[in-house]
Amino acid sequence: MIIVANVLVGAGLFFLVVSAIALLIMPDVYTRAHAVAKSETLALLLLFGGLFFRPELTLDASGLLALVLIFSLIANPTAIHALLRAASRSGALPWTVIDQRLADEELRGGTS
Amino acid sequence: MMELLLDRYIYVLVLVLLAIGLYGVLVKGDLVKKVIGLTIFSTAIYLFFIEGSLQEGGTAPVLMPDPENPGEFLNDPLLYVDPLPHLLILTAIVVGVGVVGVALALLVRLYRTHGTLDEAVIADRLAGKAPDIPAADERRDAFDVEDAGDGDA
Amino acid sequence: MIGAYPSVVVRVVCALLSPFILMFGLYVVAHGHYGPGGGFAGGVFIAVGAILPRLTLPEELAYRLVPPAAGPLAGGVGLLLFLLVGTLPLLVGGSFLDYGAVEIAGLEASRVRYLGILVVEAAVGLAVFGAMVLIVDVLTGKDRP
Amino acid sequence: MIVPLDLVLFLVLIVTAVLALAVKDLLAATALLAAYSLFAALLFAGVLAVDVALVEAALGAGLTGVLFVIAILATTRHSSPRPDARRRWAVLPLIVAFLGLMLFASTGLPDRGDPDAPAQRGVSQTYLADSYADTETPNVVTSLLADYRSMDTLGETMVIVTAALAAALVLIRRVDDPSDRTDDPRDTPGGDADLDRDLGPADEDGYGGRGPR
Repeated sequence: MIIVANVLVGAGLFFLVVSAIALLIMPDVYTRAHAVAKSETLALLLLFGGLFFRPELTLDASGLLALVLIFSLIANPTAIHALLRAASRSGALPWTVIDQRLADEELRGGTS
Repeated sequence: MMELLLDRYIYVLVLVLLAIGLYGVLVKGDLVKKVIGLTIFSTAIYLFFIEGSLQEGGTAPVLMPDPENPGEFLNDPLLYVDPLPHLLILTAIVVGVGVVGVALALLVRLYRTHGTLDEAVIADRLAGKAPDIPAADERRDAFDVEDAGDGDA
Repeated sequence: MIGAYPSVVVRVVCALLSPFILMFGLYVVAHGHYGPGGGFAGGVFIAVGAILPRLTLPEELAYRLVPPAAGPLAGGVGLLLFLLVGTLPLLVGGSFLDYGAVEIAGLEASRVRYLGILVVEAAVGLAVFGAMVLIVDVLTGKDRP
Repeated sequence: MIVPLDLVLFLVLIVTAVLALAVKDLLAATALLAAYSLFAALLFAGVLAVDVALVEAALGAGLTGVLFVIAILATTRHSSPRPDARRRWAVLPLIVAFLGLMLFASTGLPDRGDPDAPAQRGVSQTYLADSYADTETPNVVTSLLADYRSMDTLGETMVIVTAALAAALVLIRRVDDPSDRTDDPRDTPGGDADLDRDLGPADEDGYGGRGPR
């Protein structure tokens, strides 16, 4: 029981770390939100799933936990949708490969 | 000296927060920034009070059931942190939000009559030094809502 | 700034969530005796449940859920309820806000104080709800007839 | 060992406070202020003030942000910097003096978490010991709020309702008030029928506010 809980919580923490890294290394707001939305929702699911298996959890506490999980799973993607929509409307352009290539060429031209 | 700092470092940090809030209230020229500084200042005060309520070895001030005789609760004061600052800060937070609401209402009112939130400009205008009120299209510079589409519904 | 949010996802989710937020606020008000919560926190949650439709749904729909008159009305009713509960012990010879002085047949004094706390929490929750909704209504400029 | 986490949270708190005062975009400042309140709520929960943490998370991080965003939408998004060097140099010594005075005063305060501090030996011991016998309420904060110190709560409730009414008094206006120079589009009838409420560009020389859908 406790092994299952620990494995699930560990997996959830792993995905949280992955989303944090993605937040740092991704080039623009869309890719960042894409990475964070998915991995963080999954991490939430795994974390709460792990907490359900903790032996010290009473019945009504696990009910509250399930409610929190359901509402987080609904609200998290919605919030990211609204955020990205606002970003798009306020003119944030998506990063493209051409940008990267141009930047590379400029860098190469500058150094050689 | 080091001993003292290790025991009291929380006071130093709270004081730094207080200084930041005070700086925002006194120096910033923008009125919204002043309200933000006020919020930071008051939150630092809440933190100071709550840190003062901490008691080594205590838990949250919700009485725990007595394991020996069911139906009774453990009421030894040494088991719990001090609940009185919690009450005071609980009400202070709500009143603080009321204060922020009044301040923002005053800001909106000032903006409607003066067209700016710059404290120096408003003070000059009230003193009669800068009588001109900017034209209407200068006022809503940030939100070009005129040609807005109807979204992606 | 009130009106329908132009994204259908946000509209639907907010419309679905707001009744649950209201219900959670009521739970927090009623559960204040046994855990964290009480009038202030519960009142804020109920106010959030009323403010969320105002920010996302079409105006008439949001106002059908919580009309704009609810703000000042709830604030006044909450304050009045608090004062009434406070004055009740005065009539039977107790002091102001001392609920234990009221004698209800079959109930001990501690039980009466328990009930008094419940009523006072509900009154505080109503007042906070009304105040927050009124502030938001006034700031969005939709309070005038 | 809770102390290092405490320290880290406090440092994050200081950084967010500085950033909230430093950024030019007021909406970003509001978001940073909400983050600041959320970290403060975490700190409250860390020192076992659960009621305060709940209220701070709901009010400080939630509703205050909503109020700020509504006010910024009704006014302007750009902070007007107006760097006033003279005032800054007049105020900074004041703040330093304030800090020094408070640091000096804080040496007289008891240690953190000291069970023998004078505040711990006061009336709250009586409240904790008698709460269940008097009111059948396990949550001592609630019984304090609504029973032992209900006069205080009555005053606070009155203050909140009065604050809301004061905000209404400031902003409610007559339709034919000539002193009201309002010409923003929200006040013209029918002007906001299909108003798209997304915000304009954060900087004037950005992409012109029309990104790809």
